[in-house]
Amino acid sequence: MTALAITRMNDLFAVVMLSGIYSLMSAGFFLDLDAVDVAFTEASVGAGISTLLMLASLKMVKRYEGKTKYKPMLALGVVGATALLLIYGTLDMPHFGSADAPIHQHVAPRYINDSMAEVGVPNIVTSILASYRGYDTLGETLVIFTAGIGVMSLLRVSRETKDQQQKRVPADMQQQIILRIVAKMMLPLILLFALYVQFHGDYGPGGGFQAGVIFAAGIILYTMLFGLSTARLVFKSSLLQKLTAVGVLLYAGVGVACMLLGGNFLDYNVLRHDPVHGQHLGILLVELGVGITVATVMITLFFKFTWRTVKHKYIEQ
Amino acid sequence: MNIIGLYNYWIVVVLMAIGFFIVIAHENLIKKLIGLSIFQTAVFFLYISMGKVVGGTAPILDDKWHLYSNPLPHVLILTAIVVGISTTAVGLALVVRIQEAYGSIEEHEIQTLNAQDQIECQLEAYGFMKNNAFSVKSLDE
Amino acid sequence: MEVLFDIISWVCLVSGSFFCLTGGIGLLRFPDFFTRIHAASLTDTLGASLILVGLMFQAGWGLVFAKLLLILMFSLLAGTTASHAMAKASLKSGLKPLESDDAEKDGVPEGERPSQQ
Amino acid sequence: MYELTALILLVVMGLALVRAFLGPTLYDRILAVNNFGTKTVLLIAILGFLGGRPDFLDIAIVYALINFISIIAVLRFFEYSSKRPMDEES
Repeated sequence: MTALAITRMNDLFAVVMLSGIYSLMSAGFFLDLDAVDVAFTEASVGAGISTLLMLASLKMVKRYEGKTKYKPMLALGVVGATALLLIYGTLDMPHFGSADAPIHQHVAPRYINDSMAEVGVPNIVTSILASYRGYDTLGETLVIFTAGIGVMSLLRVSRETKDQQQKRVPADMQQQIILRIVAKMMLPLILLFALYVQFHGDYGPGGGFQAGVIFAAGIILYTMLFGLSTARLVFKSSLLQKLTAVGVLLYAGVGVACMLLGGNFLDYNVLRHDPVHGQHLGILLVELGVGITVATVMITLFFKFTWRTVKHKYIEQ
Repeated sequence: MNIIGLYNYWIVVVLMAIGFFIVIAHENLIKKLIGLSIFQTAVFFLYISMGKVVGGTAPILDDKWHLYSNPLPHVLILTAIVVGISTTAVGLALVVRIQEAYGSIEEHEIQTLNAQDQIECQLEAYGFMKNNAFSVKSLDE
Repeated sequence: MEVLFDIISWVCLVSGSFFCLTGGIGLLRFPDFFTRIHAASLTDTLGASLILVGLMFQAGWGLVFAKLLLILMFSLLAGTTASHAMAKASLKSGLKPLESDDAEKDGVPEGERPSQQ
Repeated sequence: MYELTALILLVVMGLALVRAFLGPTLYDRILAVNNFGTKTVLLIAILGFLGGRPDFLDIAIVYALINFISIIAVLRFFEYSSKRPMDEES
């Protein structure tokens, strides 16, 4: 696991492949440490989307890394010193896996023992994510939203290339007939599975973040095989932008609705007469909002990067 | 025993050191981003491994189990991963723009180009000619 | 019945892991890409499905069984398709299969065999 | 029994990893990554049974899916830039 990270040397492409493996491994590690939800997210995000984005941007830059100008010894020294200090710092830390570490004393018992009665959702991670720490998650969703806007404005493509792009028949994977057919067969399964993850997140691992990423991965698969212009017929950029905003608004709107009904912001108890039912409804809506935002932002990111690539190719020719 | 029980932190430290090293020692911007994400993963490991309880199971309630790992770090890291990918995406977008503007993503080349640009602008602002010896001298500074 | 299922699943698991192991060794030891993809993808398909079937026997009917079935379908579809695509892409990019010195030069079908699997 | 299978899978993952490091051509690396991913799927499934909670097979499904998608992405990447030589030494 650790040895892997060292050997990422010259060829950037190999580096990206290795970082894909690295991500898969770390997800396995998370699973081993009982963090199923985290493993889920890392698998879909780290191994999938980030590798895709890295590849898409690698298309546009040089593949090989240049010679490093400076001697790495100084850097090595600094890093070594930092590592030694950190290891010295860990000597006071609680042992791995010990149940009486300070982290397990404060709020975690409340979450573990009472969340079933208060929220009524078996998956504690979901209940903390959407209910106890709903503010945090709202903030995270906003961060993702902002990142989407940032990439949109950074990688803007002018109108003229767009028209030319629509005329161009995407001939990239035209030869791979088997691949196309199999992908077509798998696409509905993937989308169905994403919905399952979305709405089953209360009971098993999963939730809005993961479902959004899986949904986006399905769409990206389609885009890669059938061309960007085909996929854009379904997901127009105006639709994507609106949906991104709708997700965040849904999340915040649930909070405002709670306030209007007499509770605090994001206090789902008041949504229904029975507090537990209210919590259920609130978590479902909030996760839906997160899912919509994440899925649309991921699709937008991929579209923007691919579009940029197409533009580069067009200019080159 | 006292020392062995801390091995998870050491793994984290080693990973962190590798990521840190890549960030400061490599000049390629994409490599730097990957180093950054390794660093990020090290932090994730730190949190998750602190949440682990020996003999515990995943924090999804079930009648058969009574000891669960701490769910709080899982929540924090779950959102952190997704935010991490968004920041990486913004970083990559910046890299692409830099490539378009400078034709390179190596740090020192960009800096050289920047310095040249700046000096030329300054010289022009002060009314110097570009082709005399003075500008070459100030480039060396 | 229970014991019978256990025995069947053990046999499946052990033989599946044996196939995986041979595939891994082949992946490491074979001389060029096409022999490697041959070793890896054939054993991959068989080993993975055997292991999954073995787990299915352990799981019994239920949601877990359905999920295992889904994974099995997925790996059968995706794994074979991916190796086919890989072999095709590498052939198109000009990677020639290793040809033996004494035999007649028919390396291409050798390289494409995993894709037809 | 699960332990044995998991152990063997770990060994195979190690072998694939070595191939991914060595890999004279890029396609070897892609193949190794693909193989690694498949083995990870199996390992996740077995770990679920080993830990006594086989409800978490969703993760294995996601792995299989993501593996497929990333392999296709890589292949597509090379259909774009196939003018360049495929051998890595440079």
